[in-house]
Amino acid sequence: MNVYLLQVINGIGIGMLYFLLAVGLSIVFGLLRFVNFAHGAFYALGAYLCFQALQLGMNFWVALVFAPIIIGALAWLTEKVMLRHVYAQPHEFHILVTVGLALAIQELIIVGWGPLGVDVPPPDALQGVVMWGDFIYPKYRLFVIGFTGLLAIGLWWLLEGTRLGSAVRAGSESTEMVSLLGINVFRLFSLMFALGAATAAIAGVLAAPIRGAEPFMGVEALGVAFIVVVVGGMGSFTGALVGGLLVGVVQSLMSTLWPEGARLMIYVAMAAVLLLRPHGLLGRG
Amino acid sequence: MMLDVQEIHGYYGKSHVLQGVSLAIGEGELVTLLGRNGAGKSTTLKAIAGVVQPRGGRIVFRGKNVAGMAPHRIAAEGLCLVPEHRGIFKLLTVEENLKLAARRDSPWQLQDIYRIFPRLRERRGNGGAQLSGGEQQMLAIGRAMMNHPRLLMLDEPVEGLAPVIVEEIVAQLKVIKAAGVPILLVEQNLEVCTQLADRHVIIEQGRVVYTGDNDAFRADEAVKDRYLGVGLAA
Amino acid sequence: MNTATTPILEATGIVKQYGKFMALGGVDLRVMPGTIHSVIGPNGAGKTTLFHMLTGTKEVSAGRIVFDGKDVTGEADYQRVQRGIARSFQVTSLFPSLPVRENLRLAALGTSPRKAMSGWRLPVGELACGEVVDQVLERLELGRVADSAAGVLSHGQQRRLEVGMALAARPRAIFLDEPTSGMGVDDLGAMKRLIRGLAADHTVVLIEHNMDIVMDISDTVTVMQQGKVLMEGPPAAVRGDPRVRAAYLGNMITGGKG
Amino acid sequence: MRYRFWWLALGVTLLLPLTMRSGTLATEVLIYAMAAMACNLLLGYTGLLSFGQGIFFGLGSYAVGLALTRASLPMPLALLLAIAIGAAAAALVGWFAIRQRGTYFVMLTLAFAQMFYFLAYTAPGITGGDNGLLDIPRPPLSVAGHALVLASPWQFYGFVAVLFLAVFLAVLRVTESVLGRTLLAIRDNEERALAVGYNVKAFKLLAFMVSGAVTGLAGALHAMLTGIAPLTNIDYHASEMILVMTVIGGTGNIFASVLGAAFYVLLADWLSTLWPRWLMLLGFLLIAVSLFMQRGLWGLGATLWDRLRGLRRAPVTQEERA
Amino acid sequence: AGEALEFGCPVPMSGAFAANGKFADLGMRLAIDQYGQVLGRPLRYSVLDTEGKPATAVRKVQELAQQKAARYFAGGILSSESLAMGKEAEKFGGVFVTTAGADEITGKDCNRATFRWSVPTFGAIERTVRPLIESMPKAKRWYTITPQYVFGDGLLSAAKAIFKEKGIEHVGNSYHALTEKEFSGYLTNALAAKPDVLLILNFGSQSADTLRQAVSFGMKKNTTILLAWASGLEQFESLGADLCEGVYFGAQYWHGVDTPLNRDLVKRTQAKFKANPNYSLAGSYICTKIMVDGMIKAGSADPKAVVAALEGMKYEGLTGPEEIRAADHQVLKNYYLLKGKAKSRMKDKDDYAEIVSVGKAFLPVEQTQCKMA
Ligand SMILES: Nc1ncnc2c1ncn2[C@@H]1O[C@H](COP(=O)(O)OP(=O)(O)OP(=O)(O)O)[C@@H](O)[C@H]1O
Ligand SMILES: Nc1ncnc2c1ncn2[C@@H]1O[C@H](COP(=O)(O)OP(=O)(O)OP(=O)(O)O)[C@@H](O)[C@H]1O
Ligand SMILES: CC(C)C[C@H](N)C(=O)O
Ligand SMILES: [Mg+2]
Ligand SMILES: [Mg+2]
Repeated sequence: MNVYLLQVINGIGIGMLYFLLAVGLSIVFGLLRFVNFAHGAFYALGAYLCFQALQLGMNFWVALVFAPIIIGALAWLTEKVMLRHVYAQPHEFHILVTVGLALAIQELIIVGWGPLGVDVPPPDALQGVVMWGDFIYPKYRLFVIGFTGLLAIGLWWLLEGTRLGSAVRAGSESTEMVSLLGINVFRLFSLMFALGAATAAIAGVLAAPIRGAEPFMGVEALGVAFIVVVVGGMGSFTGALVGGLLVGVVQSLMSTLWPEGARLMIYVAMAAVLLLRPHGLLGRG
Repeated sequence: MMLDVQEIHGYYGKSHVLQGVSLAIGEGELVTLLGRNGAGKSTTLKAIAGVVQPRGGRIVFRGKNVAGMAPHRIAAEGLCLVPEHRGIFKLLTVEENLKLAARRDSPWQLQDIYRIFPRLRERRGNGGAQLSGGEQQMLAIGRAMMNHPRLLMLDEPVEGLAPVIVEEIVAQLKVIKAAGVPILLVEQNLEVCTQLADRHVIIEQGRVVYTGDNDAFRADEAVKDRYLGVGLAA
Repeated sequence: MNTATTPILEATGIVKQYGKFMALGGVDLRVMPGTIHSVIGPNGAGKTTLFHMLTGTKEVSAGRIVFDGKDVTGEADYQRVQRGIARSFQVTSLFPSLPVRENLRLAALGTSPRKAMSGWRLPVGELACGEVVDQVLERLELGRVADSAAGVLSHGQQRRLEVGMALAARPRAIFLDEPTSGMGVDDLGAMKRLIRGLAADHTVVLIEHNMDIVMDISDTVTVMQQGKVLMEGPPAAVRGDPRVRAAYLGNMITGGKG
Repeated sequence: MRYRFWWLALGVTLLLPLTMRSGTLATEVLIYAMAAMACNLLLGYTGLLSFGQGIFFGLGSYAVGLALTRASLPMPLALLLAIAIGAAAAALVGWFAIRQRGTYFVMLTLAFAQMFYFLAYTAPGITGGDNGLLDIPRPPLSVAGHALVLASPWQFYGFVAVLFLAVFLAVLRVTESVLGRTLLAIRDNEERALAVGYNVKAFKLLAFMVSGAVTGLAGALHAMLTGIAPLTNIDYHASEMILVMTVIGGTGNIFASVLGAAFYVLLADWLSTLWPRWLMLLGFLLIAVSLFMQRGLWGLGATLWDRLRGLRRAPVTQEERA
Repeated sequence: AGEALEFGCPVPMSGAFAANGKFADLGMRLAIDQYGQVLGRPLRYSVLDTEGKPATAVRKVQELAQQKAARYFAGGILSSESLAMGKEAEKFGGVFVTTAGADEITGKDCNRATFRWSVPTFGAIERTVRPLIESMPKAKRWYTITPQYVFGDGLLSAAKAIFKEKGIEHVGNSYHALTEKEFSGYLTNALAAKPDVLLILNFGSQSADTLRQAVSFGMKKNTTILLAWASGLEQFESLGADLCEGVYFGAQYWHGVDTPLNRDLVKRTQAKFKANPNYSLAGSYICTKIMVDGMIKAGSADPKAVVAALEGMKYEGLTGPEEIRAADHQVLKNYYLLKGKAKSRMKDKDDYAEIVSVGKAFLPVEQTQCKMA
């Protein structure tokens, strides 16, 4: 099979992971107008919880279910005790508090699991590779594509199709007015922040067997997520999807066409998008 | 008494805006709150709705003291405020705006609102940002009605509305009133007030300086001149 | 009343498309210098949108705008200010955290923005625009609150400052979008006199729902409906016109009189 | 205009040598103070939250590095070059970023920060790539004939202190000027600023360039201080650090940024000797600041000061900002 | 006893290389405690957290030099830090010994103050690629994955030279950024080229990711994998035995090495930290030891004298007999080719690998571009 085709398929694989990384960020600051620099930390935490689960003799699937729940709960808590008190503040405080949170979590990870990375094997069922002709692809990565796809559908419905979704969008404009309609806006915000963190956690769990777990994986992931969101358009769910896939495929194709330029190409793509559509491909003005 | 406000005070930072406001509204009664610009009308409504924290005093609504409760809890009690600046959600379509406030038990459902304000049905797909001032006002009122108000507080609802629309809205307010929903109305337009109100309350410098029923108020030019300065109007 | 024959502002075939929705479907407007020209019409008729076009707040989809003999269609709002166009907004738009006086100073200096580009000169002397600011302050009776932040004024006070922002630019033509909306009845009279007074040295284009004011002080009234001009003429004619009554005025319960 | 802030700044430059043993550290404080001031000019006075200040800082370092090693320009020229590069880069980044507001703007500057980091990394020919530019000299300054040696840390401190005070005065003046006032207005309400005749984009761009220039100078001085222009001067963390300093200090006035920088640099230096996991402490500190010190160190100081004088204070007023 | 002799241990204690810093600290402590005092002066040392930032590193080295008159520094995990600190040490006339990787350290950026214990890229390739080729003559097709910066290019060009000489077909190379974590694209490429050997030229967590992902693409089956610049024990720990089984690793140091000094070091480390020494610990230990031995040899703590003494010094090192080449201050020592063991065959929890080949290989001084003032 043609290597470019392989790269496209592989790019989709990477892209879905990027999407999952970015979508939580997009939700949190598109809808809550809140820049969450701790997003990457939740992702790293997810990976480590996956590792921990295996250490404790549980299997990958348990981790996949519980890591997001635990981290979602954690995020819920942080939202209640910290973030809530800075919503009213200008952006710089959102940044300050979440940057602080990210630092704290990163260092806590080091204290808990050591500064060295750890390895996380994929679940036995997904060991090994599939082969069609000379198309060789890890089973596990195929699973990631499928699983993320389903997740995407679920999220989309939740955000665009439900009253909850519109309530949160409204809240991002005027918490006062939303509460005047008898809606507890703060609960909404906790909920959405927890949801964002949970998606990051899932991304972390899914990434662990591919990249292992490593205390600083969060920072790098955040960088990718930012690019994806900027390209796709902030606060736009489909934006995160398109952006993620675009970045993934570009990166993958470039590693055949012009490896030196793989990264550069992504930034160029970003610059191009911003030039033509300042709010990102699908961002609303 | 449906709503009984007793001696509430309100502050913005240090400035003491409400200096002991008391007023009461009975079942199915429509009371207007009048006063010059800056008298404290909006602040009074905000204090009742819990948006501005009232200090001291009590706010008894249907036998329950709601003073100091969170705005959403107060609203859930059925005490609905349509604020001065309408608070339309720009990121939501007209219909989403309405649905957001929807309450199953409300006598006014989506179709009722569209019947009352046909223009909203035409614009149902528009974002809130894409409405004219008047359309926004209609949406705000329609939304409040879907929220099942047990007492409605309107802050200058016909501000900036074309006369025909004003008439429509006045008519609607009458309907709402007829349905037994008491209304606390802040309004500059005396014509509208005297058409609707059972009683009038005038505040000045954050204090209630006059209370009287509609007929008495109609007759009493002195009061109007003194507190509302209508004399000045050409 | 001024009897010039060449309009100071001439807009022809103005079209504004919002997505598929047409807010303005080819509006023609000729405003004579030194007159008070009111634009009325039901909500959503397109009055504010028309203002956005004329003052350059938003771009036209089609049409041509000539101000004082120059084609300004392509110019942005901040450029049109230099030509002598100033406006107030229907929804109050001030510098809330700055003092009233500073709000007006900024508005006054806006007519020569290059001066404001100096990172060295302080806002004193000429750049303080003292006399203009003081004039406006006392014309709008805002002297008392001159030094408090605009954001803490009451709605009514803010509406007045809103008009002041336009005044401070000492424009040739001043566009007021519902200056009296939300004003106390006591202020109405004052505002009315104020606007009438403006006609002396400005051309005034006015959007207003308060018929009492419109009918009293306008030289010309343009009635809009659904993005088109329904009719135009002196107040009396407009008042009399059955179409207008049907479309708009109703039975005048809301004259705003006490 | 309020010279009292300048006196405070002067006080700091005199206090540091008296209280600190390391001239290098003291110099770093002043250098980051400049960077923070520049950041504050955007954040506090224009309402632009720039996450790309590291770009200008790093480019400043590279510029002076190249100028002194390859081109071996006289030092004042090299610094001017750094300033120019900083302003130019700011113009470029600004031109894109300024079309956006709020969160969008933050994201854009952040994206650019990553982009420039990557460019620097992929151009070893110019920047030395991962190794960075080495052997950046600290040539003596020839004033009126005789040469001023800047070899020792405290000598260089003196040089930087003079520049710092000059820059402080300049920035202070800008914030007090009509430009500064107009920027404040834009920060408050762009629509209105446009409607009264100001070309908002042009003004923002101007502010951005001033900020870029000052940051470029800071970066250049830092390169001369350490003798190297490493990749870490232009990476994401550089931007983050400058921003954090600024916010910690408080956006009320530019002296606040000096406090913020001093606090951050000294604290980090001290914490790192206590515990390898000191970043955790820093993290908690940042959280604490954003929860309990929302007007920054300056605000805290002001409040305490007033407490002493027994009067309480209303939320930020014009008075404090300018 | 005279006043204390100050040593500095400038290493990243925080940031991405915190792990290396942590062990480097232990290594120096071991050496300092072992000697206690030299020339009648007690030995002291302070750890300086470079945060992985060259600028910070330089600043803190400067400060220690000013305030505690410290002249002797051993550390620098990252090349960028080490290059910068070496220059700084030369400025104030100190001594700096490092284990960092970049060739410039004993190449075009060499200087009197700086010594480097670790084998440069040339040797690392010579002692891994060459023996591997010789051990599997049938493996003719090699594919390389290279981090795009000086360090990577050093390794790559050395490898290419050998390929040429041995008539190996270099079926492809993928450059990648220093921040890259996703290697599937490059691996897809590699797979398409059907190589016999996959040569991984990046280091640290990147080489871990590359290896992990290569294995997940099933490359272990019909491809031999060589990771030319592994960080040693800590890397095996983070990868786990299963991933490493059958994979070849190049290493500066291995605790299993059977030399007198290493046996001694292992004993001391076990006694003190209940663990085996890894590369960072051993490196920091030997770098410190070299300096102390230099002082003893010179009979003086004057940096100039010590540098002179170190130049050309021959001693029993961790890897056997080691020699400091006077011309470029490069330590001539062994480099190791290891092969990952199956879990079942591991004698103890650290017995991840067996030593396949050992040897020295260094560019002649003329080719190092090192010109000392
Ligand atoms: N957010 C605020 N912060 C500080 N002071 C305020 C604020 N809002 C209103 N005020 C002040 O409180 C007083 C009452 O304001 P309020 O809006 O209640 O008056 P009002 O009766 O509604 O006037 P209007 O008829 O113009 O709406 C005014 O003096 C106003 O300046
Ligand atoms: N940004 C927009 N996008 C789409 N449609 C818009 C937008 N702004 C206004 N409209 C539509 O254009 C029409 C005219 O709006 P405009 O604000 O000009 O009305 P108006 O005459 O000022 O009404 P009012 O007297 O209530 O202010 C309205 O139907 C409105 O829904
Ligand atoms: C494994 C490391 C010693 C490699 C070296 N630190 C470098 O940064 O290039
Ligand atoms: Mg009001
Ligand atoms: Mg309008």
